[in-house]
Amino acid sequence: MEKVGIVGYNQVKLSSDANYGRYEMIFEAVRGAMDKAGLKKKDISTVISCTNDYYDGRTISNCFTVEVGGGYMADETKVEMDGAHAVLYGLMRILSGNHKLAVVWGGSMASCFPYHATRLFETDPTWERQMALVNDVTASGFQMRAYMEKYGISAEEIAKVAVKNRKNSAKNPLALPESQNPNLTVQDVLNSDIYADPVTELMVAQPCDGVAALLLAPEQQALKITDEPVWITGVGWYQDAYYLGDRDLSTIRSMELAGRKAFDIAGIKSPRNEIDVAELFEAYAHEELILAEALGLVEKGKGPTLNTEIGGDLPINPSGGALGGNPPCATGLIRIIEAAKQLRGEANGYQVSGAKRAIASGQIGMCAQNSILYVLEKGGN
Amino acid sequence: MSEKKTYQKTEKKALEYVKKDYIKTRTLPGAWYLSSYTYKFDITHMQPFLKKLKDKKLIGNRCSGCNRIFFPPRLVCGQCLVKPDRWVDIRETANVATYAIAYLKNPDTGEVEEKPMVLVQHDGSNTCCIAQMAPNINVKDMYINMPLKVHWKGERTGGLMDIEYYDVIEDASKDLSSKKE
Amino acid sequence: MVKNNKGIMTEKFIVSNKGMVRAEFSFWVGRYMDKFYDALEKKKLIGNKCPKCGDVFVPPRKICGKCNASIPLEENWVDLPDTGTLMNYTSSPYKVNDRDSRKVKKQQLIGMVKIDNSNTSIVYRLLDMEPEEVKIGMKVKIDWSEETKGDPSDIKGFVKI
Amino acid sequence: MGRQVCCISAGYSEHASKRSDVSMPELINEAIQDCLKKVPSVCLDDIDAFANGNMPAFEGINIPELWMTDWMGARCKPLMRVTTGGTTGGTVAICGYYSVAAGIPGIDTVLAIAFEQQSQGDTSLGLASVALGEISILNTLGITYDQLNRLLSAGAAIGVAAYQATTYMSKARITEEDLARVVVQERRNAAKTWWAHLKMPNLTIEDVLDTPYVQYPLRFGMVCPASDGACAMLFTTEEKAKEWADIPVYINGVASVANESAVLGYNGSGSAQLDPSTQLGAMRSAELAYSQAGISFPRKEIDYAELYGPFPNQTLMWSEKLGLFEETTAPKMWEAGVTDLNGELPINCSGGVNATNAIGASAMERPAEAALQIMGKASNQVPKTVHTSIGHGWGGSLNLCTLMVMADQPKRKWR
Repeated sequence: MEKVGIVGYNQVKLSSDANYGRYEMIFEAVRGAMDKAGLKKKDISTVISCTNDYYDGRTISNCFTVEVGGGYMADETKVEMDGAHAVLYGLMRILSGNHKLAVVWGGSMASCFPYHATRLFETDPTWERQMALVNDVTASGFQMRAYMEKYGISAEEIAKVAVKNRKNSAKNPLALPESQNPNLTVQDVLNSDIYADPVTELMVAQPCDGVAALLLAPEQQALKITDEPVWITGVGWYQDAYYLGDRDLSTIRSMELAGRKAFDIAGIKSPRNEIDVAELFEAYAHEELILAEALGLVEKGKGPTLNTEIGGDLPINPSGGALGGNPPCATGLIRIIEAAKQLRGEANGYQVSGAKRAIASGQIGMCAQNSILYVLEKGGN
Repeated sequence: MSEKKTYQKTEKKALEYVKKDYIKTRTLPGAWYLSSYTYKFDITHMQPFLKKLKDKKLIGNRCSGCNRIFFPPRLVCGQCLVKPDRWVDIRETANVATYAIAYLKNPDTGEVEEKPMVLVQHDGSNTCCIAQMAPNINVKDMYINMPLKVHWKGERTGGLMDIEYYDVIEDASKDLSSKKE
Repeated sequence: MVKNNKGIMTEKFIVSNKGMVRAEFSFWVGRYMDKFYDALEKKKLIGNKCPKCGDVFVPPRKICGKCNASIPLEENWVDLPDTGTLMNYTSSPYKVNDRDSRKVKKQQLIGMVKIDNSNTSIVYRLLDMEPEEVKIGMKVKIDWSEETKGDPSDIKGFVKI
Repeated sequence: MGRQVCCISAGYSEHASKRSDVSMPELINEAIQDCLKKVPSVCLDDIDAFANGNMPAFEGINIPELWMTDWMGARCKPLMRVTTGGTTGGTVAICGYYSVAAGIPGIDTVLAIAFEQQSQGDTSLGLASVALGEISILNTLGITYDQLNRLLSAGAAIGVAAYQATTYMSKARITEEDLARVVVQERRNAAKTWWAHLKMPNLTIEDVLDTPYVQYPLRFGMVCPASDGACAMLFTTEEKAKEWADIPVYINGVASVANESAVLGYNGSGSAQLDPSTQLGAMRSAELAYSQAGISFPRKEIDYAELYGPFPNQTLMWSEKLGLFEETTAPKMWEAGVTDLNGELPINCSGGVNATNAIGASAMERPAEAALQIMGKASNQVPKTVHTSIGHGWGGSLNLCTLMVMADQPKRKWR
C-alpha cells in the first residue's frame, strides 16, 4: 500500500451540552483543520462526512452540511459508520489517484438525541428489538462478564483502566470536562451506579457533542503541505457476526482480523515491540483490555498485566480514549487525530516521548461488531 | 399561464399496471420518535438582520471572497468556506425565482385548494428564500420573474413574519419578449 | 417551540427546537420467521438446521453465516425443547425503548440462554431469581405467556428448573 | 497509483410496492444471488469486501448491515456503509469502485449492495424529515407553519422537484404532453424488464394526463412509485475480470458532486440555486467523470444512458445537463424517437426510476443497468452494440449528483 499522509486535523472541545449550533460546530472543525494546514477551499477535491441519520434526526443528514463541511462543488459523500471508517474511505479515494486532498469530518450532538434508544435501532427488528433486551447497555454487561469469566479477571483490574483513562483525560484540554478527574480511585469506579452489572457508570464512555476533521493527501502533496506529515501505512477493517449468541464475547474477533490485516500491510511482525503508542476506541473500560489482547499487544487473558500508563511499557489512550468523551461518529476519528498528535509531538501534557509508530482504532455495533485499525508512522525529521 | 389546457376528465389517481402478489407475512411494529430529538441552531449571525426588520429595513450579508450577497444572512459561504463579514442593504423589491402549486385540502371545507409555493429573490441579493404571496393573487397568473414588493406587517416584532406577504407590482418588462411563459 | 437564549457568557443565540413527528414502521418478518412465530403462538419452539455444518438456529435463518449455505424454506426444520443452559447474564436498571431510556429502581435480570439441541443463544429475562443464585451453566426453562400472540413476547422469560 | 476497475455482474431482486414475503435481509439476499448467478465462476468466498447502503430512516433500522451480515455472506469480511439519500445507490457503487481502485492489499473483489424496503415505513414522512430541522428554524424565525406545511404536503422530493419542473418547462417551452411522453416511454420499457415495478405495456399519453395534479406541474400519473427492492454490483480488478467475465465492463470515470441545497438551504438561509434546473452539480460531475474517462463528445461517444428521473421533467433535464443533448432540445429528441430502444441514443430502457423506485437502490440500478447493456445481459437489451454507457443519480435537496461512466475498453485517465 502506498503511503498516505495526514496533513492537518482539528477537533472541537467536547461538551455534554455544547453551546453550538450543528452547522457552526462542523464549520469550526473543518475551517480550523484547513487553517492549521494553511489550505484554501479550492484545494479540497473530496469531502467525506461521517454522520448518522438517526443521530441527527433527519434523513440524508449530509444534505444540508455540504457548505459548512467544505463540500460545495467537491466530490462529496457520507460514510454512516464511525469516523475512523470515514477516514478509510478518504484513504481509498486518495489511493485511487483521483483526488489530491480529502477532508474527512465526523461528529454529532449526543445532547440532541436519545442515545440508547437510537442504538436500539441497530438491533434485529423482527426479533430482538421487540423486547428491547438486547441493547448497548446489556451487551456491555454480557461482554464484560464473558471476559471476566473466561480469564478470571477481577472488576478491580478493569476499574483500573477507567481510572487511568479518566486521569489521562484530565491532561487533555479537549476532553469532556465531566470525564476529567485526576483524583479518581478504583473504589470510586466500583462504587459508582450500576450500568449493566458488572459494568458501572464510570467504566462507560459518555456520549457527548463534538466534531472532528482530518485532512489526507497523497505522499507527494503531503510533503508540499507540511514538513511533518503522519503516514498511514496500514489499515484493516472487518465485520463479525451479528447475534451476540453467535460470537465469543470474551474477545473481539473483528479486531483480531483487522489487526492482523493492518499489521500485515504495514509489515509489523511483533506489534508489542514495534508500536510505541496506541489510541483505541474503548466504548467501555473492559474493551481496552480485550482490544489490546485481540491485537496481540499482550497475551490472551493477560491484559491487566500490561503497564499502559504514559511512560509505561506500551501507553494506551494517553489522551483519555473514548472514556474521555465519546461523540458518536467522531470518536474513532479523534483517536486517529490523537495518535497523529503523539507522532508529531503536539500532545502537550500527555506526550509519549519518542513515539515513532502508533495505532488507532474505531468500532461500531454491539460489542464492537465492526472494527477498524490504522497503523500510523511519523514522517519528516 | 396564458392558456392552460384542461386535460383532466376523471379523478382517478393511480394508473393500472401489471401486478404480482406476494405472500403476506406478519409484521412487527416499530416507531421513530422525532419528538425526543432537538435541533440546535446558532442564529447569532441573524440578529442584526432580525433587529433591522423592525425598522422596515432589509439587510443581507456579503462574502468578501466571492462578493455574493445572501438574503437572509448566512452563517458560511459554501463557495469560499468563510463567514460572510459585511452587511449590505437590500431593496424591498423582489421577483419570483421559481414557484410550484400545492393542492391542499382545506380542513374546514374539505375542498382542494390551490396554494402557491414561491421562492423569492430580492433585488440586490444572490439567494432566494421561501415566501408568502399576497392572499388575493390568482395562482394561474403567476410566472417566473414576476416582480414583487414587500408588504410589511403593521406591528413588527423582529422576525421573518414582519414581512406579512409580497405584493405583485407592475411589470416594467411586460411588453418585452421576456414576459410570461 | 421554545426560543431559549442560553449564551450569557458568549452572547450566542442558540435555538433548540423539538422534532414534532413520529414515524411508524411495520417490519415484514419474512417466511422463515413467520413459520417460527406460528409455532411460538402454539407454545412450541422450532429452529432450522444448516444442511452443511449442522448448526441449529433459533430463531431460524435463511443463510448460515458460518458456511454461507442457504437453508431451503421447506426443509431442515427442527423441533426444540423449552429447556436450555444459561450462557451469560447481566442485570441493569436501564429500560430502553424506541423512545428513550430510563432508569428504574428494580434491576431486571437478563440472561443469554442456549436452547438445548441448538447452537445459538437467545436473550430473555430471568424470572423468579435472585441475582446471587444466578450461575453461568445453570439449567433454565421457558416461561410461556398466558396468551400468545405470535411475537417475541410469547416467551415471558426463563425460570430455573 | 490506483488501478483499473471492472464491473463483472449486476443483479436485482424483484421490485414491487410491497415485498411482504421477505424480510429486509432476505430481500438483499435475492439480489446477491441474482448477481452471482450471472458469473458462475464466482462464489461468495471470492468476495473480499462489501460496500453497502440504503436510506435508513425509511425502514426504521440504523446501520442495517450489522443485522444483515450473515445474509450477505459478510461474516468476518471487511464491510463499509455509505449513504447519501437519493444518491445512495450511486455512492455505494462508487464506494465499490474506490475499494478496488485503492489497491489495498487483499481487497480485489468487492460486492456493492444497495436496497430499500419502503413498505416497512412511511416514505413521505421519511422524506419530510430531511428538512424537518430546517423547517423548525424557519418557523422560529417567523415563517408560518401553514406556509411550510405546503412544502411537506406532497413529500419533500416532489416539493422541490415541482420548482424544477416549473423552471424547466418555462425555459424549454414545453407542455405537459412532452412530460407525459417520457412517462409513457419509460413505463412501456418497464413492461419488458423482469424486475421492474410499474409495468404498463399499454399506457398512453392521455392516460397520464387524465390524473389530477399532485403539485403543479406534476400529476399523479407522472410521479415515481415507492418500491421495495435491492440491487447488487460486483467490482473487481482488470486481471480477475478478464478471467471471470466474457465482457468485463471498465469503470472509466466516477463523480459524486455536491452543490448547495436548493429551496430551503441550510439554517433556513435560502439557496443560491435561483433556478433549480440549472444544476451546476450535474454539469460539474459530468465534467469530472468525462475527463477521467477521456470523453470529449458525449453525444457521439456515449451509446446508452440511464438517468435518475423520478419525475419526467428531470429525465429531460439531466440528459441536457450531462451533455447528451443541447439545452432545451431534449423533448424534441424524445418526440423524434432518438431515445427509443432502437434509437440513436437509447435512454432508460429499464424503465428508469419513473417506473421503479426503491430509493436507496435506484441510483445503483442506473449504473447496474448501464453495465448490463454493455455485457449484453440486460432484460430489455438494446439491439445495437453498446460500447460506452453512463449511469447517473441525484438526491438530497436537488444538490447531490453521482455519475459513473463505463465502457468495454479501459480508457481511464489519471489526473
